[in-house]
Amino acid sequence: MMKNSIFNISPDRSKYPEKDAEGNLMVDLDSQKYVKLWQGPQHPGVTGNMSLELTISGDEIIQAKTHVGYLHRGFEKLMERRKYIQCFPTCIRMCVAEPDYNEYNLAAGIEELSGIEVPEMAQWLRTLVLEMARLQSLLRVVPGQGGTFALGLGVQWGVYLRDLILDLFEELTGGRVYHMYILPGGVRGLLPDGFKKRMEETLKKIDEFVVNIDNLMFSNAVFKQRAKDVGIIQPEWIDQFGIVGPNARSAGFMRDVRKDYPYLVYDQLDFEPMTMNYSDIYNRARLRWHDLIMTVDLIRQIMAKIPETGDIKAPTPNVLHWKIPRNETYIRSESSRGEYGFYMVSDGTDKPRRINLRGPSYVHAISLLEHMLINANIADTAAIMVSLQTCPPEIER
Amino acid sequence: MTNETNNIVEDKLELEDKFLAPENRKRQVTTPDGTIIEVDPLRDYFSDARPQIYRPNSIPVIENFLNWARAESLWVLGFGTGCGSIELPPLTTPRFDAYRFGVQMRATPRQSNVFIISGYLSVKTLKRVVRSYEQMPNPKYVIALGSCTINGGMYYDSYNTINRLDQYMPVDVYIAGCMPRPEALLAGFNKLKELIKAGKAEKANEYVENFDWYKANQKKIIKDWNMPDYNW
Amino acid sequence: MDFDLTKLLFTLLGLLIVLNWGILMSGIIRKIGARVAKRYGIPVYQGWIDLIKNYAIRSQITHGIMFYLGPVFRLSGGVGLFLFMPMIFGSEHWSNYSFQGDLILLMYFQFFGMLGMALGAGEGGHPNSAIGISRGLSQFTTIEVPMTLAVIAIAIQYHTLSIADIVAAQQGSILNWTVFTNPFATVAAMLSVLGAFGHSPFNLVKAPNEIPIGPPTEYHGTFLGVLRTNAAILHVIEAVLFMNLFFGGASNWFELFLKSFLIYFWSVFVGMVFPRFRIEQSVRWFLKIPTLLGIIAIILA
Amino acid sequence: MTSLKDILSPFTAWKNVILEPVTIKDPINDRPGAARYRGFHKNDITKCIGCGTCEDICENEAIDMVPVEGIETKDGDSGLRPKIDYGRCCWCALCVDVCTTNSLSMSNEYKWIDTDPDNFRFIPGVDKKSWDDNEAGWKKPEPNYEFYGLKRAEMGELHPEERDHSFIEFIKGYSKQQAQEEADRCVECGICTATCPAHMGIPDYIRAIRNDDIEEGLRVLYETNPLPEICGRICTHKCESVCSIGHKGEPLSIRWLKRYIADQVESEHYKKILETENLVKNGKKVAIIGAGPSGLSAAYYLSLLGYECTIFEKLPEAGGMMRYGIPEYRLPYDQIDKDINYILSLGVEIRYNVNIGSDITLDQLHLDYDAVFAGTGLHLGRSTRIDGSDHENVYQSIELLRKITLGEEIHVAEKIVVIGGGNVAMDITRSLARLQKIKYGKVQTLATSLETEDKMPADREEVVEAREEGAIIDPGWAPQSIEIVDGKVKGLHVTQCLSLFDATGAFNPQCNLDNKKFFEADMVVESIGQGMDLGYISENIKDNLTMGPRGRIQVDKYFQTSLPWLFLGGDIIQGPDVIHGIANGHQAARGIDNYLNAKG
Amino acid sequence: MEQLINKLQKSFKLSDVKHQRENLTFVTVKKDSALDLVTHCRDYEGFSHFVLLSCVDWIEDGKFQLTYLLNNPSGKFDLGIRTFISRDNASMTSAHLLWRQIATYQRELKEMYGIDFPGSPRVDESFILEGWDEIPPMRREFDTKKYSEDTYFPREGRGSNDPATYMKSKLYPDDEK
Repeated sequence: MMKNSIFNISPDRSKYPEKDAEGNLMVDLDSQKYVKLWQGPQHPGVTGNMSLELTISGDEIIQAKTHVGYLHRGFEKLMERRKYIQCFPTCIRMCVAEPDYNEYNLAAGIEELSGIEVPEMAQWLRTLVLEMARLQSLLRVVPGQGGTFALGLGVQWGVYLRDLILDLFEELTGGRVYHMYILPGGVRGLLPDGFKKRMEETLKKIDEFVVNIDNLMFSNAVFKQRAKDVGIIQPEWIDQFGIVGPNARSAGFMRDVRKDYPYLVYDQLDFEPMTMNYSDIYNRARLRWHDLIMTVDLIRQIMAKIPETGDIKAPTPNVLHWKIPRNETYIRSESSRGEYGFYMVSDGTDKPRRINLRGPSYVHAISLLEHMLINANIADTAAIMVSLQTCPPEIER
Repeated sequence: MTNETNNIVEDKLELEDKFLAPENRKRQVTTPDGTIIEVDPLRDYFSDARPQIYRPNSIPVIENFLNWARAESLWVLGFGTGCGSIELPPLTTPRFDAYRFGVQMRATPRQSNVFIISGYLSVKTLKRVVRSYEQMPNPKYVIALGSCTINGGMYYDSYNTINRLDQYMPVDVYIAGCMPRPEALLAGFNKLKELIKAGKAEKANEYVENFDWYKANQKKIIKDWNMPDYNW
Repeated sequence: MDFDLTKLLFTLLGLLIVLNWGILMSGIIRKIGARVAKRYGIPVYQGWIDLIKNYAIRSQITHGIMFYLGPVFRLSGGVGLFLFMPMIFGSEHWSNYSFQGDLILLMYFQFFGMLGMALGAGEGGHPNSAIGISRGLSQFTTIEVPMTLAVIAIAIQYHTLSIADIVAAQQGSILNWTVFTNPFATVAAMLSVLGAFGHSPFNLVKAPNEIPIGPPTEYHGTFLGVLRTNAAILHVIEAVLFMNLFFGGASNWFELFLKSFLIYFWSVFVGMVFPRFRIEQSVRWFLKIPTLLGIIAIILA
Repeated sequence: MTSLKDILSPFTAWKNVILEPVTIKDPINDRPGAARYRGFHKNDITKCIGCGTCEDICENEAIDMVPVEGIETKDGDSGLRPKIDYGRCCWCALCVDVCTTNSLSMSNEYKWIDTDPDNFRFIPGVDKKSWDDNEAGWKKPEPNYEFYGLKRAEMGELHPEERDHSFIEFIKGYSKQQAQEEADRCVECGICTATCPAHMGIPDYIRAIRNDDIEEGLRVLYETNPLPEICGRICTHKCESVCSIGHKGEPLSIRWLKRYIADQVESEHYKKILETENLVKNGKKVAIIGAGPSGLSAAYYLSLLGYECTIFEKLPEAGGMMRYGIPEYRLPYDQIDKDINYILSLGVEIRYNVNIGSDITLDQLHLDYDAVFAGTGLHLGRSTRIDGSDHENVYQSIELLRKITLGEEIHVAEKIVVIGGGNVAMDITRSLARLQKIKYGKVQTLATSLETEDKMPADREEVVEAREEGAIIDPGWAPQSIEIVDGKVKGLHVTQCLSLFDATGAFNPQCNLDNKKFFEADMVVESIGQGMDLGYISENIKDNLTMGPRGRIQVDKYFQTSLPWLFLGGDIIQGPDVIHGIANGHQAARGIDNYLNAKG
Repeated sequence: MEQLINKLQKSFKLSDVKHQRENLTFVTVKKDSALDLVTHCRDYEGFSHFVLLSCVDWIEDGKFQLTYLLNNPSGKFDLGIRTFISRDNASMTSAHLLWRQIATYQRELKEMYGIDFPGSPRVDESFILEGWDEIPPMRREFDTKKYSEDTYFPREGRGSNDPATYMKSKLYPDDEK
């Protein structure tokens, strides 16, 4: 990309480090050519609590390993010894950034396995909560991409606005971060009085933010230099690695569960997820910025179309001993990071036999990140990681 | 460190046992709760040197003044150990702006005074937390967030998370909640400031005094003691 | 030169003023920065508390003798700059130990602290500090290029290497300031200021979200206190240097405060809204536009 | 190459420097939680019944049920209160939503900072906290938001028009689906168990229904109650009155569920399921007087222990009050037979038409048997003793009912007034109403009682059903006199009854004499309680017995009288109630066993 | 979907076909042909997206159920391929060459269930746990609560009462049962 090759100091890595017969890198740390650099878990640049084991030569990474497990709480084990209703407080903590998708997936899975229809009002409210969750997550992530390049201003504004969304969450659901709003059969409350007005006020502020962040980040010469042509996802990797969501969309693949497998009331909403055909950090950030605008628009649509009132919960069996016959299913929903799926197996008792979370970060943060970091500059590691929007708790659960 | 080097260390140990300084030899220690445990300093302690007790300044006026400065300048280690770390960004951003109260985030344990244990600790993280905690200079303070640090919280029956933080490191302030809101965290900082100004936040010395007991507890659950081979 | 106690006392007093002004200045700047982020930010006096706190840290961990010396070198770099820097134009007492050709010495002292730091931080054994140092040195070298070019340009322009003389040459009218007489050199120098103050886009050296804190990552307590003391002095002194070279110096303390503040503020003004460059990008950048401007300045001079 | 816009536009961010920051000035005090915020717990300690449902649903085991000083354990209140460990809680508020009494709620307070980790435990409502009075905070969402059904599963019943002229059982009983639906509502708190005189394992057999394990259910039933078919129909279901679900909705129909289990099993399978095919006899003999619930219960449990039991029954068929006091439409005779036949099949001998005292004396029984249990019931009616109550057309309900069962002809007038508000009064009212319907084609029966409608001792559904069948229930009147003109009953004079009990709690009705009423009738039936007939106990025995208050014989907790071989139980000790009788019989069986074991 | 299953039925022995939704079907195949089926579906049936590899422990049958869930992005439907392997010395052919991410799944299964995938990259490295020397924790015989109580000593001083038993002890303490 750099035309003036005098300044291009990237060395040619096709020859060394040498590879052995099986194609593994031969990295001899004692040769003084390489340094092993650990990033994380105590590291401000790493998303969440995970760590990267980097082998670097100069400023360049020649080998990367993702280490996870710092947040492992054994959710899947814990849920196997909890009743279905008790799984809810547990499962929402599997991803702290957007807990609502856990709630929804588990509830939808239980409903599918035991054949419960959710009232329409509850469906709308669920859609609203899921979109709000996406919004608050994007408000952190979109400017967060600037944050990885030390452009902290956007993060400051974004986190403030996210807090306003959390206030609305608190009003609607009673919880600030962990909402516990979606339960099997329905949701836990109608919109409070004046909610639509306050939501619109907040959305106006976000509209303003969208413009500001465009000025600050996306029209920023330095940001462009840092983010363009770095951290490229090749289109052929999409299927090879199982990339989903915005990361796949930026490479030209339309992967959006809301469109592909419409759930809740998404078929009644008018939206078109964006795709791009060149996936570097800048485009991925830009795509998320477009997603942010789309989410704001979706929330406005929901606010306009949501019924005034209605049943919030279908009658369910007594939650204290709700048994589900032996069966299995896979439930997916579109989180801000991509397809978020629950593989659920019931065995006829009041406790699930197995609930397996398939989070997008599982592939993004491990196999894909390890692959993308090779030959990257160590200064870009945090940026690449954030641009994939990894979330460690959903990897290790 | 590879297994090979481990073995070498072990061999050395046997040879050099009698040449070791007394504080580095294997010995039996009585813990505060009365049980007797065996301690092998060379294998059990992370730090090169056993931590020391640093007594407060003997002149009350000076100590009070220094404590005032310590209280008003709380540098927090940026280590998100659990869910609670999601509430740290709001704390340092416009909504709550903890900077106003002298609370700042630092990226390295060496320069931090406050360790916020933001919720549950998996065993794997605990190892890093202990390491970071030991790297922090004296005086240091620990704020424990949420149920998980008090009695296991949600994860009381998990095989991979600890139940009681006070078994592994001394804690100054506990904040109830799952997770506590930023406001509660700010109130926690206020409480911590009170404690520091009153000279009651000497938990770092407490850690040293009961070092063997804490180490025994840590050792009981952290089975893999290998750390990256440089001092990070 | 005879030993002059009065001069020494005034110099020390000046150092004290500069130190406190440095702390206050960064406090004000941080407060302004916080405003941009829509918050109130730290109290302006937070810098002093932090400093006291750092000196109040009880335990010091050492990684060897050079580890001790690092901050000392760094401080002596800062104090050295101060010692040879005429502060107030025309004042007998506040011109410190400036002399003919002090400009060259100052250029050296700018580098001195960095080198000391390199030695000390290298001893720390932490890979982050090693990476930070190597980046710091390479970036600093490239910062020096336009800076030196600009200095050479004005040295040619004013036919002197004495800062006091350069300041003197700019007196009279505001139009006599180098900024107007030699705009290219000024721009080149002002761009290198961005790097010298270590704000983004040129703060990769300390990049917290990559190599936490960079070189000083292992420093704590008193060491950090020394480093912070030095930073406060250095920020003022560098600002004063540019003030003397390009903005007509200061004839009283108030003028000094104002001008140094504005020069320092310039770096924050840019740094606040731009992300940081990668090291090779910043090197490339410095070697391009500012260097070009510096060369133009020399040619014009 | 970068455009100028890319360099300049970021600087627009500096416009914020002149704007007021958005920071909250005093976040610690200025930010109460939202109106729905799930903050710290509150508990309305007077509403809470300590059912422990919150403990069951808490996935963190954060809640302990602990005794609290000043709160007594009583029927319908376990005396326990939830103690919450904030070292466990995750503020999901499932405990609030599941709370059976809506006593548990949350405040919007969220700050609790402490240096001692052991302090984070408290009993909401008991340990005073600053947030106890916070109005805001999470409450259970309303309406249509429940974790369990509040409505009973619908029970098939005969329509009033179908049933008002016949004595066919009109409650159809649950189908499997209905039973499971109903059983599903149970929260397994076990509050009911203590209130049930027989302490039946109610949650256990309900769980058996849910699991569709009828055999297990039957086993649980027979642990404490050998007459499930009967109890499943006519039990006074005190358990339902304390059912924790009843605080928010309709209590579980525990009685019908019991009946469901018994209905499902054919009598020939009982022995196999209950593993009573090979009982080992121990050679000791016990005589039981009266084949009522207590006698049958005692006989059953004694048989299980190996005793040889002989029941002496005065009437031609077994069942006592259950058969002779309860009309057939509520308790069909074949169901009584089913339960009794099973008990008899265990080797219990029964001798009908034997009158103790005249046919065989109690002393004789003492000599012939190792122990004697008497559960003779209350077969004498009580009279109001008002003017005219000695007229021949003034009847005792208990007599009429007995006659109906025996198939004797009874006098059914065109207009009838029943005095009494209990279940027996309803039984006779409805029986007479049916007979009137058969005889005259229309119902003109009226029942009145001292108690006002809300305090009537009869079961609510009895009153409702009686009305459905055409009877008039007009409660709250004190009978004054029966008007008799020309030797014929013309009606009943009543005055409004203001209160039944005086300040000391003694029975002392106060009437408003100005508010009078006259019920026309050709026939009056008194149904205000029953008395016992202890005539079979000879004087020499009676002299040796210690008497308790209200003319009853004193017994210990094993229903053993001061004569160690004589045990008394059932209605004569506890008052009229089937389930008490069963419980007494069971307990007496234990007492007899203890006594005989000690005797050797 | 039906058509596809019928087609696959010809070359593979599918059992237990369950159409869970119109776009989700589960089938069971023998252990030996499982990966053949997965490969076939990837190469010829358009199932280019690999969703997940999961394991279910049917301890009562002595079997692990491995589920390969494949997705056809263009047809928009999923196929879950189940296969059962023995719990003792559990082992399965590695599929890491089919999709890059499978290696991670296999690492996790090795650690959490003790299922061996010979040849899978880094399969023996610890993935999530560190220094774990108990039986693999996701196996159902591993009692996490007991382990937690033994290892992490919960805070003392707790104790609860069952309402029914407590009422019994208070109201009729002498009653035997």
